[in-house]
Amino acid sequence: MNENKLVHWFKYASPQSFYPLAGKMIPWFWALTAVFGIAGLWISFFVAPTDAQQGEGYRIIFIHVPTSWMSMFIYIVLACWAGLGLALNTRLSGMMAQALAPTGALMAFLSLWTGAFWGKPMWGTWWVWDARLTSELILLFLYLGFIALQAAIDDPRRADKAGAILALVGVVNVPIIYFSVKWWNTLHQGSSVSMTKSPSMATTMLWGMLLMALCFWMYSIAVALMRVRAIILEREAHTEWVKLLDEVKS
Amino acid sequence: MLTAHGLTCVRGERRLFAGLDLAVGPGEWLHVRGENGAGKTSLLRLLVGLMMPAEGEIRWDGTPVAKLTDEYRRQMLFLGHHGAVKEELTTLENLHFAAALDGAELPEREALAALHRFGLRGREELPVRFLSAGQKRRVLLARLVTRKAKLWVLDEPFTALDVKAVDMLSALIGEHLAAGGMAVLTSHQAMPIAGGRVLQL
Amino acid sequence: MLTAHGLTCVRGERRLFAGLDLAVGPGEWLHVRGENGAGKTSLLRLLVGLMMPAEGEIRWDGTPVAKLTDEYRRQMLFLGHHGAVKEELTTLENLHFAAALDGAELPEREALAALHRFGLRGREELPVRFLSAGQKRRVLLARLVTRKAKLWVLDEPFTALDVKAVDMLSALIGEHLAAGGMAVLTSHQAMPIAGGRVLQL
Amino acid sequence: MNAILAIIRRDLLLAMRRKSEVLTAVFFFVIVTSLFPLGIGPESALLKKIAPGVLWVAALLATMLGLQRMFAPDHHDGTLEQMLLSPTPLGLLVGGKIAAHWLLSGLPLVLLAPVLGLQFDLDAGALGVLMLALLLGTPLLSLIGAIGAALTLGLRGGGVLLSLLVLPLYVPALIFGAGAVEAHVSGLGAGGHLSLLAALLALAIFFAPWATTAALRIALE
Amino acid sequence: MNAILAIIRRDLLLAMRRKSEVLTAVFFFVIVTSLFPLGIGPESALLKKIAPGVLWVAALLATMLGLQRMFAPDHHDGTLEQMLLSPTPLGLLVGGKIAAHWLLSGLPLVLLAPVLGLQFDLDAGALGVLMLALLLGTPLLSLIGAIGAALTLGLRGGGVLLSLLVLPLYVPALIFGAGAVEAHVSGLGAGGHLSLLAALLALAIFFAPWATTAALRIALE
Amino acid sequence: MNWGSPAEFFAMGGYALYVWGSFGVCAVALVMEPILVSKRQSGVLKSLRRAKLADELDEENK
Ligand code: HEM
Ligand SMILES: Nc1ncnc2c1ncn2[C@@H]1O[C@H](COP(=O)(O)OP(=O)(O)OP(=O)(O)O)[C@@H](O)[C@H]1O
Ligand SMILES: Nc1ncnc2c1ncn2[C@@H]1O[C@H](COP(=O)(O)OP(=O)(O)OP(=O)(O)O)[C@@H](O)[C@H]1O
Ligand SMILES: [Mg+2]
Ligand SMILES: [Mg+2]
Repeated sequence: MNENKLVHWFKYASPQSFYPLAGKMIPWFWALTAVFGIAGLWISFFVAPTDAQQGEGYRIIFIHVPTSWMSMFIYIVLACWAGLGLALNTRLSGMMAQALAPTGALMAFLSLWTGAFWGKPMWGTWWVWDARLTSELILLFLYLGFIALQAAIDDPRRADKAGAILALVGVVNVPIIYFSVKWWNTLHQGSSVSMTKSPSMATTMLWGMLLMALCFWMYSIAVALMRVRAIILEREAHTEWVKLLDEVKS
Repeated sequence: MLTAHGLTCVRGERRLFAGLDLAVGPGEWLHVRGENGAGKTSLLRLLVGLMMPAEGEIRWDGTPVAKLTDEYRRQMLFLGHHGAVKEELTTLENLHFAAALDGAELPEREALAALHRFGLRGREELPVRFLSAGQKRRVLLARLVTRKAKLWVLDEPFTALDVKAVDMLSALIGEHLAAGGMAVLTSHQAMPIAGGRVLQL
Repeated sequence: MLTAHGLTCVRGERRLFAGLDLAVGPGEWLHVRGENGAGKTSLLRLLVGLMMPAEGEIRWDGTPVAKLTDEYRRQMLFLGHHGAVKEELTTLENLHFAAALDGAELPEREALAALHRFGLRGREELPVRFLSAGQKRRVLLARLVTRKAKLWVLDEPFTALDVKAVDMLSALIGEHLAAGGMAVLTSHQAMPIAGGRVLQL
Repeated sequence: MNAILAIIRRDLLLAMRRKSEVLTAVFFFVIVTSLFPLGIGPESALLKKIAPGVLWVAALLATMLGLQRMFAPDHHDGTLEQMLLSPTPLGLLVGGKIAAHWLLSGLPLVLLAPVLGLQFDLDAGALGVLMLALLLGTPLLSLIGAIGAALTLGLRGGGVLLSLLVLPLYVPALIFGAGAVEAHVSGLGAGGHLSLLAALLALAIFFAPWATTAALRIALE
Repeated sequence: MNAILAIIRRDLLLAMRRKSEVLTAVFFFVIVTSLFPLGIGPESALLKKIAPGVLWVAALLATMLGLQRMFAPDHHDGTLEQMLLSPTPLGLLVGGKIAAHWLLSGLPLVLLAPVLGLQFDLDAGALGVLMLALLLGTPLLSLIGAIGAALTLGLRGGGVLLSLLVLPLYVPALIFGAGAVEAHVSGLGAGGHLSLLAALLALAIFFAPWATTAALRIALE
Repeated sequence: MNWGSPAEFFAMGGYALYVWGSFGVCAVALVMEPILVSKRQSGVLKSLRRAKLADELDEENK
């Protein structure tokens, strides 16, 4: 790699320069969240027609699927940051991973919650031990384990490294868990109900889900950036540059 | 020859010391002193490679220790605050397993001689948990004799020892230095060993 | 007035001492000495009632301590090898909870004064785990000030303390004795406190 | 009375400071209950049938895991010695510690059980009985566990030995607790089981602190 | 190679000296499996159906109990520091400790499982598959567990936190392990499950010591 | 447009509990999270300002 580029990259990898950068980016991501959110909700409630089989109940899909996607996606991003932190020993990586975890856990929780509120009217039960549901539950446990481990370690640098190892072990395991659960479930007869949807319905639904997914995506970035700013301040409280910040001076 | 340049140690949010230089050559020893919490233990852990310095470099015979871990570890012996002795094993077994950890064989003769030297005659077959605090320390210190190392890094070696044992240990360190060894020690009390430079933290 | 008659201590199969007599009156202190494993800690644990003597009797103001546990415990303070401080709690919280354990209230003022006296100013709100070994000991010793006890039983009170802290503690013990208190101490080093009898085990 | 409150406050504060300790008993409970369907298979009729047993065994194991840490940290750092030497009766202090243990590892299970019951498809009535049974049973588990924790204090194989001692003593709680839910589901009414649980609890409240205190004195000798 | 054998010898010797540690994993296994019939009721068809799952969950919990003590005593008394500073590569020493853990807490379960399986009325073929599955699965549990034990080393809420980290990672082993027996019982043949278990084991042998070593280095920093 | 009246919209064809139950919890969660995060941020800032003030006072007293 070009030496200059590397230096340049490291510049933004330092908490000191990332802190104001994140501050500038946050409003933009909130704006995008709002735009996608309004458009997505509009389609979800007012454009997408009533489903022939499920009636209005299916509208839960517009938040259920984005939260499910995000919960998995955030875990992968988290593991990438963790791996980066271990490989390059940059401080920011660990902070990013720590900032992402609660949002990821929230997404996993919301996925389970909305799924349960969907399952009750559709399947007549809040919960079945279906492959997807089960592996989502385990994903939530992985998030909680990550958060608990970091909370239990006082020294932030040690917390970062230990968390990174856990995240990497987890990311190797997530596909294994998913496929093992799937296999387990299909071997015993599955109880899942597949959705029937008309082709015209499919495109509006796809658009609605896509917009809502973008909304959740932007939201996650915005919240993670906010949280990483707080984490940077907490960890760098003793440094000179923090004392010179406008927010601190005033 | 152990040298360090511009060592800085940061623990948590606290900077314990910065820009520290030191050098210990054959036959020399260094007495690290300082108030409680000054960073003595931390410095020793940096020197042996249990922690990484925030800044600075440690060299062994001119090469950074990070580059010759195996080589360095073979020539260095660190005894810390902790016992590193197993309470359930006898004194003799403890010495043998400590040697096995280093990948070395320890002849029975040598092990016994070391124990006797440290006043543990008649307790070779006794599980360590029956020993008193000071006797436990002696088992640990017996490794100084069985493991041939050039550099001794000892954290408060005299704690829990009675007067007789202190004399014996000082004599042992003296022999080690006379034979061209090096040592880095910490202690709150004055040291009963001749020579040596004091590093005040 | 603490007296003991014909004390015998047996641990495991070993008889540590037998037929030991001692007496400590107001303003007096006793220095328990002996080699490692001689039985100093065991003797102190007998005196405070954590262990029962194999033979002999311990009396407080003439009454056997077995008969007046509550009364005796209120007037006696034992600080052992262990810290008895919680690493997660702040120094101030540690003092308060220690007082609560004794069923006593501790006014904020007094607690702060005790901490300041032991050189912990500015660390009132710091969890103990961030303190160094010596500072941890100081938190423990601050109880000497907050808990008004007539008899102090201290096992190696000077370990891990730096020179300044040793002086301060000696002065504190001196005050306690001058006010008619009693003390039983162990230490391998000579004690920087005037008076006192030595009990060699 | 003051001292007992101080102990409870202190133990809760310590758990808060250690952060991870507050919620982990709960998570363990959740995870163990979720493991069973993975081992047994997703058939919902079968799962419904074994639900009370699984929930109770999980509650029992979750309580048990925290037991080791009931006295061990205090023993390790010498606080227990000071408790023994304190003018306050040891029985009171021990009572405070048991109460704190229940607040941290029993009460959350009681509150969480209905959610897990839903996963196993139990109906509202059964969930109510489950909660009631746990409310009576978990203090019993803490009380009995305290004896075991005190007896194994400072012993090397501690954790495993503790489970060995305590699990057999937990059997009655398990039988009546799980039995209550099953009896309700099969229409027999849970009253009998629940009153037996209550009787056991009363007995334990009377007996366990005494036994724990005695065991602690022995452990420290 | 010498050092790895020395570590295994030492750990086994220590376990013998501590006495209670040798057999307690086994007793825990026995007790937990015996609790189930108590919690669920004596219906033999039902018990037979849940047997593989219960046995596997019990094996998993029994293995987990010993995990905490895999590195903790060595950490506590400073031996781990000396291992880090020893000229022998840490990976080898860690491998030795994992092997010792399996010999103490995995192997006995494999040997004992058939006896407990009989209690649940499994036939000879199923018992064979159960043993084979445990033989492949328990080393996997020790390997994964070592990572968790190293990560939580020296942390306060240790035991419970460890289970939180490790149990989700045990899910595949549980599914394939219990699945193998079930597949055999239902006449599908256990081959697929067993080869998947073996594949996971191979992966873990390659990966786990590395992760454990890294975690240990961090813990001691 | 699917809905004749607001009432119809809120009834969600009989699925009100489920649809609003999930959308509602989502909304609450997504609103609460940023609020909690910004509370954390302002808490840190407050303590930083306090520390700075203490430093300045120390300087003056010297
Ligand atoms: C707690 C319960 C549930 C959880 C944890 C859950 C989890 C998930 C996950 C992780 C996905 C994304 C998978 C992918 O994109 O491949 C997903 C998608 C989906 N889920 Fe759920 N689900 C739950 C309940 C339900 C229920 C009750 C239904 C319907 C009756 C349902 C229907 C769907 C549908 C239709 C998709 C979209 C699939 C696609 O677009 O490919 N889910 N769910
Ligand atoms: N995570 C942390 N956060 C803040 N300070 C820390 C942290 N870890 C250690 N310290 C500080 O680092 C210092 C540790 O120093 P060290 O143990 O080297 O002292 P020492 O000179 O060996 O003391 P002693 O004489 O007690 O052995 C202490 O002052 C302690 O407060
Ligand atoms: N179970 C036992 N079996 C045999 N001997 C024992 C047993 N328990 C303790 N001992 C012996 O009792 C003595 C303990 O003495 P104690 O701890 O009082 O010594 P001490 O004088 O305080 O030593 P130190 O100077 O190390 O503090 C030791 O010699 C020890 O070997
Ligand atoms: Mg030190
Ligand atoms: Mg002693």
